[in-house]
Amino acid sequence: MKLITAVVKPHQLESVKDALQAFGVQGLTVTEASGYGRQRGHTEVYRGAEYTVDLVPKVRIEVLVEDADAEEVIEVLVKSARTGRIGDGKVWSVPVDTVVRVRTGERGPDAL
Amino acid sequence: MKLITAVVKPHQLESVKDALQAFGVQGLTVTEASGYGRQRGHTEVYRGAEYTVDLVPKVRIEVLVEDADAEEVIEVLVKSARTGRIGDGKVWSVPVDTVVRVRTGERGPDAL
Amino acid sequence: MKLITAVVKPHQLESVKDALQAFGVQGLTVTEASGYGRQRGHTEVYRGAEYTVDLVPKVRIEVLVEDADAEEVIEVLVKSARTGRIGDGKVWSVPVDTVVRVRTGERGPDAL
Amino acid sequence: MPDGFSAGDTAFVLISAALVMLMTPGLAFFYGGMVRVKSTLNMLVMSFIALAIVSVLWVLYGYTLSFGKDAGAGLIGNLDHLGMRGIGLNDLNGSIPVTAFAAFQLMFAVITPALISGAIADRAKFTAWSLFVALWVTVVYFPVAHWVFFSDNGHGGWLVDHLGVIDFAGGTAVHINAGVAGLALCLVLGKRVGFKKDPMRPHSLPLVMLGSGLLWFGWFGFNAGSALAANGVAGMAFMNTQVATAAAMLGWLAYEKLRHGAFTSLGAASGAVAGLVAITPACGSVSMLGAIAIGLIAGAVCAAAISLKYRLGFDDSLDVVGVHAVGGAIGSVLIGLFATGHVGQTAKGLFYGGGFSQLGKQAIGVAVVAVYSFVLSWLLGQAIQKTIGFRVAEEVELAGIDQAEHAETAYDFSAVGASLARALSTPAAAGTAPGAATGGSAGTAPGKVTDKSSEKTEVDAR
Amino acid sequence: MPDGFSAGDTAFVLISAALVMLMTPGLAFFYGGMVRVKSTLNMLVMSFIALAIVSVLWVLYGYTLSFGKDAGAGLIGNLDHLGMRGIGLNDLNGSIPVTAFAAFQLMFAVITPALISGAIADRAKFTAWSLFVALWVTVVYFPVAHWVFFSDNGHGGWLVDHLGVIDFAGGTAVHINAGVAGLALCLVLGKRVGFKKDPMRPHSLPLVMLGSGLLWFGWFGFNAGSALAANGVAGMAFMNTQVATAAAMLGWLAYEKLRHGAFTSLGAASGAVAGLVAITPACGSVSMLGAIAIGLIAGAVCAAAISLKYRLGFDDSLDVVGVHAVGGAIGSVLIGLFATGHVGQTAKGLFYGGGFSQLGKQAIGVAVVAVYSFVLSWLLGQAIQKTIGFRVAEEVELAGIDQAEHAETAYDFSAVGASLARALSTPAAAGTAPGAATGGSAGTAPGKVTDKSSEKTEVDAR
Amino acid sequence: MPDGFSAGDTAFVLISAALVMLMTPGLAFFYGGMVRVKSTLNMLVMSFIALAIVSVLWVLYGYTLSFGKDAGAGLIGNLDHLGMRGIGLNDLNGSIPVTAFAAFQLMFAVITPALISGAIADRAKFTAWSLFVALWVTVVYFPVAHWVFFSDNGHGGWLVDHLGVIDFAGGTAVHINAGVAGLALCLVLGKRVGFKKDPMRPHSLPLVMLGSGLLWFGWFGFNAGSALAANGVAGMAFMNTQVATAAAMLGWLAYEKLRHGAFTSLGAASGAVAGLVAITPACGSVSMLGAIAIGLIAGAVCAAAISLKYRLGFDDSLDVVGVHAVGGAIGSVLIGLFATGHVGQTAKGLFYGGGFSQLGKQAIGVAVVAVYSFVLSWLLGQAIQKTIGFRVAEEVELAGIDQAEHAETAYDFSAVGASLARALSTPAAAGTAPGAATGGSAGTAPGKVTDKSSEKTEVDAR
Ligand SMILES: Nc1ncnc2c1ncn2[C@@H]1O[C@H](COP(=O)(O)OP(=O)(O)O)[C@@H](O)[C@H]1O
Ligand SMILES: Nc1ncnc2c1ncn2[C@@H]1O[C@H](COP(=O)(O)OP(=O)(O)O)[C@@H](O)[C@H]1O
Ligand SMILES: Nc1ncnc2c1ncn2[C@@H]1O[C@H](COP(=O)(O)OP(=O)(O)O)[C@@H](O)[C@H]1O
Repeated sequence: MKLITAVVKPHQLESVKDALQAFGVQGLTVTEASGYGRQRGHTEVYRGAEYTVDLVPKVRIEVLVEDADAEEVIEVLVKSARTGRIGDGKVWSVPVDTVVRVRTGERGPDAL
Repeated sequence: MKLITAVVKPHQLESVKDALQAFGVQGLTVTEASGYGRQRGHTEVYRGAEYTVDLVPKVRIEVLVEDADAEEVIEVLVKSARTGRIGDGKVWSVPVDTVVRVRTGERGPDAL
Repeated sequence: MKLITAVVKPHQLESVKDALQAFGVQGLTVTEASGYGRQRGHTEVYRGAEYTVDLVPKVRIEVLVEDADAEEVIEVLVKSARTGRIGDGKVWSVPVDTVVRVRTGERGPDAL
Repeated sequence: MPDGFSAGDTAFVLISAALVMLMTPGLAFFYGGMVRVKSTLNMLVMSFIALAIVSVLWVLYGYTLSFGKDAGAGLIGNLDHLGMRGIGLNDLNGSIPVTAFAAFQLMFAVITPALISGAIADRAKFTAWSLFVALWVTVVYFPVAHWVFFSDNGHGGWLVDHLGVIDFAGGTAVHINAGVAGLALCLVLGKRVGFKKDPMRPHSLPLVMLGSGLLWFGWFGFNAGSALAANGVAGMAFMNTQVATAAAMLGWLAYEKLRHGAFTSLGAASGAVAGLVAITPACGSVSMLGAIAIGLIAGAVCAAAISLKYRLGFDDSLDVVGVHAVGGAIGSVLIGLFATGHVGQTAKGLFYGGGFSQLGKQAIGVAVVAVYSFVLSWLLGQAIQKTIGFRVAEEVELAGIDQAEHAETAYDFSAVGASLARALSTPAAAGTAPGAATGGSAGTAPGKVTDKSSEKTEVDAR
Repeated sequence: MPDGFSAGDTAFVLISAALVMLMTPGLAFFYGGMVRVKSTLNMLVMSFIALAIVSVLWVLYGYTLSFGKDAGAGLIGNLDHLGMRGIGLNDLNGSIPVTAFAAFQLMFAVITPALISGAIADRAKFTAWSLFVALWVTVVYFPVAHWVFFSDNGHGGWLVDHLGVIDFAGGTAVHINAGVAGLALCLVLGKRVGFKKDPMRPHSLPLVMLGSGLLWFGWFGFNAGSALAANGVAGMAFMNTQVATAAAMLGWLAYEKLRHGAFTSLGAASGAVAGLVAITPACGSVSMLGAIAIGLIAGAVCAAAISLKYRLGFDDSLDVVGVHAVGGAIGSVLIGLFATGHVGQTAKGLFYGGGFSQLGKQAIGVAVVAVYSFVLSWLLGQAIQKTIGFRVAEEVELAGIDQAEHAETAYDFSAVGASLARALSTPAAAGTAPGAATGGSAGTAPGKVTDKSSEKTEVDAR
Repeated sequence: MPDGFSAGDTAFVLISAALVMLMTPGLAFFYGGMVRVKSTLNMLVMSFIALAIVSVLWVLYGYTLSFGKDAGAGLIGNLDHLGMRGIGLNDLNGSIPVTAFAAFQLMFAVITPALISGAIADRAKFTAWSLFVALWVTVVYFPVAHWVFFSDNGHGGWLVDHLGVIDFAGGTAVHINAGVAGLALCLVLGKRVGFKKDPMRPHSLPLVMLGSGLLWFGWFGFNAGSALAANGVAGMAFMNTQVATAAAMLGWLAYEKLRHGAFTSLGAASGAVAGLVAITPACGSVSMLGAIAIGLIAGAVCAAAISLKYRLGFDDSLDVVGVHAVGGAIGSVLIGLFATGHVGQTAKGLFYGGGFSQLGKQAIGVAVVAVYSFVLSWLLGQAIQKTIGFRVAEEVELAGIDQAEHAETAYDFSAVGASLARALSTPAAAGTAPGAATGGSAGTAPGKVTDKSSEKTEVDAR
């Protein structure tokens, strides 16, 4: 199995969720994150002092999938997250040894 | 070494923490997350409009362990996190190349 | 490629960011986390009751790097995050199958 | 306006009524900040609903039960003013219009039940609470207000006019009354899941401080306004309120520092409230030095008293007993010691040569109100619990009462914003709901309707 | 002070003016809590800027346009008091100094445009909004206030003095006026990105509750203060305000429970505001039972009315139309039914034997103000949109207007604190900025300046 | 009540006192929102403790030092009213009870030291601060209040009665006094770790806006209330307060837009406060157009002045110097230009034909208070720093002063709630603490006690 992680723009979360569901992925885990990359941040002003906030809000999405689905899920993620502007983020995939569904104790692909 | 990640119900965190400590794991890292799975979300009402909030709050727990302990730690996690209801979450394990303790620079199992 | 994750003290984030940038890493993803380890927590008092808050705030930094850079980036992370006190945190590295840049669809090292 | 009318006094009492009104939202924030984030809104609404229910009942029958001519024996007012009939625009109560007096007193009737809610935080059904408020003011507050506040040349309420209990602004009728009712209710409802084990720390101490700030501010209306005139007594009551509150904050903080090693912001806020409570009955009869003494004592004693719940095992969640019952009793009884005879009342306390007489009266007043309130509140609570149920399901309590009872969550700070939720149905789409008088175009329903069917057999109580 | 002066009335009106002033920040919080976190500050500042702009214009020419002697036909005041000239320290308006009256009325002029802002949340350029406020009070509010509030023995404003419309505290001039202007503006600006699709749920309901609490409190100044004297009428207006608000909260909650299955905190807050709006014109002419009836009706009807926007497809973001236009109209028209003839005014409503006469006048008053406000507001909005632009770019709206328009974010709760941002330049470093009269030491610039050149071709709109 | 008494004036002053009291919590929120989340509570409590300490000291000896008969030379009051002795219930000060006057003036004595706290945010030991407040009001505020506010037919305080300085509501005694003390203290304590490098951006701008709203509201009591009567002067002071504040908000925002390219919400809030400060001394002596001028100037100048700290390198964390010292000086000096001679005072400014005389007096008043306050505050600060220590350890500052000094954290929004912490000991379990009068059952201790022994040699300062 694979763990696919996507760091994307917050506004794309809904489109990503919809695309994954359409593909057949039934679960995912989301964390709020912030990212630093080429897109740089923005300037804020407080009482006569300017600051640059260089970490831009992102969401970090994790999906566990079967090996066979990994490539396609990556495609789905990339497409549904893309806006074409800088800051669109990254998707990566990591090998997973085992997955357990807590409720039932099922293991491996059955646990997804 | 392995990195074991568990996404569980927030209320189970304390029980998980206690169980891990009893087992002998001395450290862990926790992130607030939200999850989308079979458990679905809930409905909220604001000024005459209803919404479904389909991401349910979860905590995401990471534990670095020696290879030899991995299976047992997974067992401990699954057991202490289980309530038997949907939404109980997932536990998965990923291979780790190396671990460093920042304070001392120790490497590998010593760094845990 | 490798995914290097560092859990460090919040105050070290800026120094880590600077060090990574000096090294040539152009992006990273940050999540707020809390950690439980040897450093223990602190006591809070509310209306005549004392509590120990044992999860201490941390930041969790993720950096995707080429295999060749992994060791050096780990060094940079460890050095720039170190204060020498307990609670300094951990750095670990995990193998990555593939990375995609969402904006362009580029793959592998080019996507970093 | 008729003779005896004073525009200055009227201005003072009307503005004071507005200040007292603000205390109920203030209380809502004070309590709301103290609960965990998942029951914030429930806590807020428990106070706001008291504003709604009690105001309407007051006009319908509350005013006349409390301040109608005594129906006999000093126990209850007659029904002359049902629906506020017979109250002319220019009728006076002392030097102010009756309407102004009614408005001022209404605000007391509102905040008293609201105070109770802190004892049963996180776990009361909202409809059950609303019903309780309506019943409780009817059978507890309105009569007790008559006993204590309706003075009518010896033919008014029995505590004030027959027994001679001094309660300038409501130590018995408001604070002991509410505090003891809180005790009764938290016994009826039982302890929260996790009591004594989970920290349940305040989710927003700035909200608590805001609440205490607004309470303090509004309390000048409560106490000084109780002079019902802008005069020297009001001035003295005002000063006494300020300095007792100040002293109580110091008393609480000192206790806390000695006992737990830290000066907390929650202690500062709580100490101030304890002082406000304690000086309420006394502010019209003691000197400023006496007020300082009362404040110091109340601050330290209440700080100690709130730990009783851990010892005795009742879950008075936000310390209504420890602060309002105890603080109210301290203030009421200390009048028996500190009344100078030269402020608003002539009766003297023990320290001013008045002997034990006033002290005894005060003790009786405290005891009578406490017993009456406890018994009636417990019976009402039980009746509701046994019929429609007062306490929510454990699952609801764990998941958070805001979601289950109010279909809302207090905050959404996520930058993710819109994406974490999706429109289920907008009102136009919900056109088929029962009782909806929607016109034709329900077909234009725009909201996405998520698939609720498959597998949704259980709810995720987290 | 001259004869006829009353210190009591003056105290009452001055404090009332302070209460009404507080309503504008209260409104800011009420609205500010309701928007998503990314436009919180913009929402707050839209109200605060009204305080700034209108106060200055009031002194320059607003007061004289509204309350200067009628220039003829009851349409507008003359220019006798430009810059407040000719107003002596001890000149009276009734029993109070003219300065006190001017202060009180100023606060009405401030909050009325602020009310409009809720209709165009999240998407209005701040400079365009500021310009709109200045123009709108000039061509809409000041004249309408003259029509409705300037009574001068039959030679004042035409609605009050010629037609005989009853509007005790501003149902037409304030609420219908603002509500209808809100409708016009949200039509000009168009719907928010995601309207009907994204939830856009309130980011902080406690902030909303705080706002509603402060509004309620301040409204006693608004309504009772409109008696311009601390007397029986003020007392009655005060009581009516309280009970109508209470009843409206109940009405709204009941509707909501039947329709959506839950009592929400936002419903409680909104119901209260609807009640306050509806009783505003009526509080000086109805009985307390009448006030309860008006409140119940307003609460339920406004709760239903806010869904109109989904049916008809206009994005009145925070329901200014559904609450203020509808609520104001309900209250104004119901006077025609419920006016007793015995409170502050002698005209009787239908239910009190007055026939349809007053009802007709009220309806005309409502219609006239609504039409005038709609047309002028729409024209002003269009003029601004066509010239400097009223609406922000879609990218800005998505990323959040706070950042783009105010260079700020509302909250920073991260423990990470300092580390998430870095000093770009401190003022000393910015010494080369235009207009900066910096002395020599610009070289001591301490801030780190990040590299803004490379690749920064686009902005990350998230 | 005796002859000369006015219920209207008493109502006005008492309610004004309540408004001024609310300013201190308002200030707490204004400051509290501006600091980073980790020092929120400390900032709030620094203001609240001033309420506690100063109120008690006022009764004990503060009132008599400030407003007791002059002890000679206009420098200090005598000790006739130690413990408020000799003040009868019906004694008058002008037309109001002495108690009402004492209450009103007390609130000024409370807020003045609280204002100072903003200069030393994030880094002052709470006990050291408390001690400083007690000492500072004693040796600085009480005397200066006597100089400026105690007018007694030429035999009162030297600034007001001998020199003829005009300070209607406290530009010198309150704002310059506090602002300059803030400068002294922040020099004594030194810069925060990260000053000029870390952004230290406000953790909650809505809280800042709430604070500024409450300050603005309360300031009507401060300024108009200073007329000590509900009359034309009060009305004029009220209007001047409103319009100067409005103009100052515009002035600040305009400066900010030109200089930094954005209208910020913090600028709006800060501008309003700058205007309130500047009009404080002047509101009883200038026309409304004069008030607008003063406001505009103060807003723009203060907006520029706050950057001084970066140039000169003192860490006046929340700009107490830039807003209160500078704003207070602007308002005090501009009286010398704008005093009309027709409002509350007869002295005329330069622009109204009064020549340079009043201008000179005003300048002397400003200088005298500034020098006195700076020297004494610096000495007190040094004395505390050298003895018990004023500044916290760097570790504490980094980790957050709330945790170390108050054992609390401001917010807990986590859904995780209970799970992130665990009960260490409930009061019953802590039965062995020193001074605890616990009864027998300490053995029933319910809290889990975590293992604190192993390896806990250091604290994680993050
Ligand atoms: N090397 C990296 N490691 C981890 N996360 C990264 C890395 N580079 C970028 N990111 C994440 O991707 C987001 C977008 O990066 P950016 O460089 O702006 O995107 P783009 O791919 O469009 O150039 C960043 O905010 C960050 O969260
Ligand atoms: N495929 C997945 N990838 C990542 N996380 C998942 C996945 N499926 C479920 N989860 C996580 O597990 C949580 C519980 O999922 P759910 O399907 O309700 O549990 P159950 O295993 O009881 O059916 C979700 O909220 C989500 O955080
Ligand atoms: N086994 C572990 N798995 C995951 N995270 C850990 C583990 N041990 C420690 N950590 C993380 O590292 C942080 C620092 O741990 P601690 O034991 O205090 O550090 P040190 O390495 O200085 O002894 C913890 O707060 C936690 O977030």
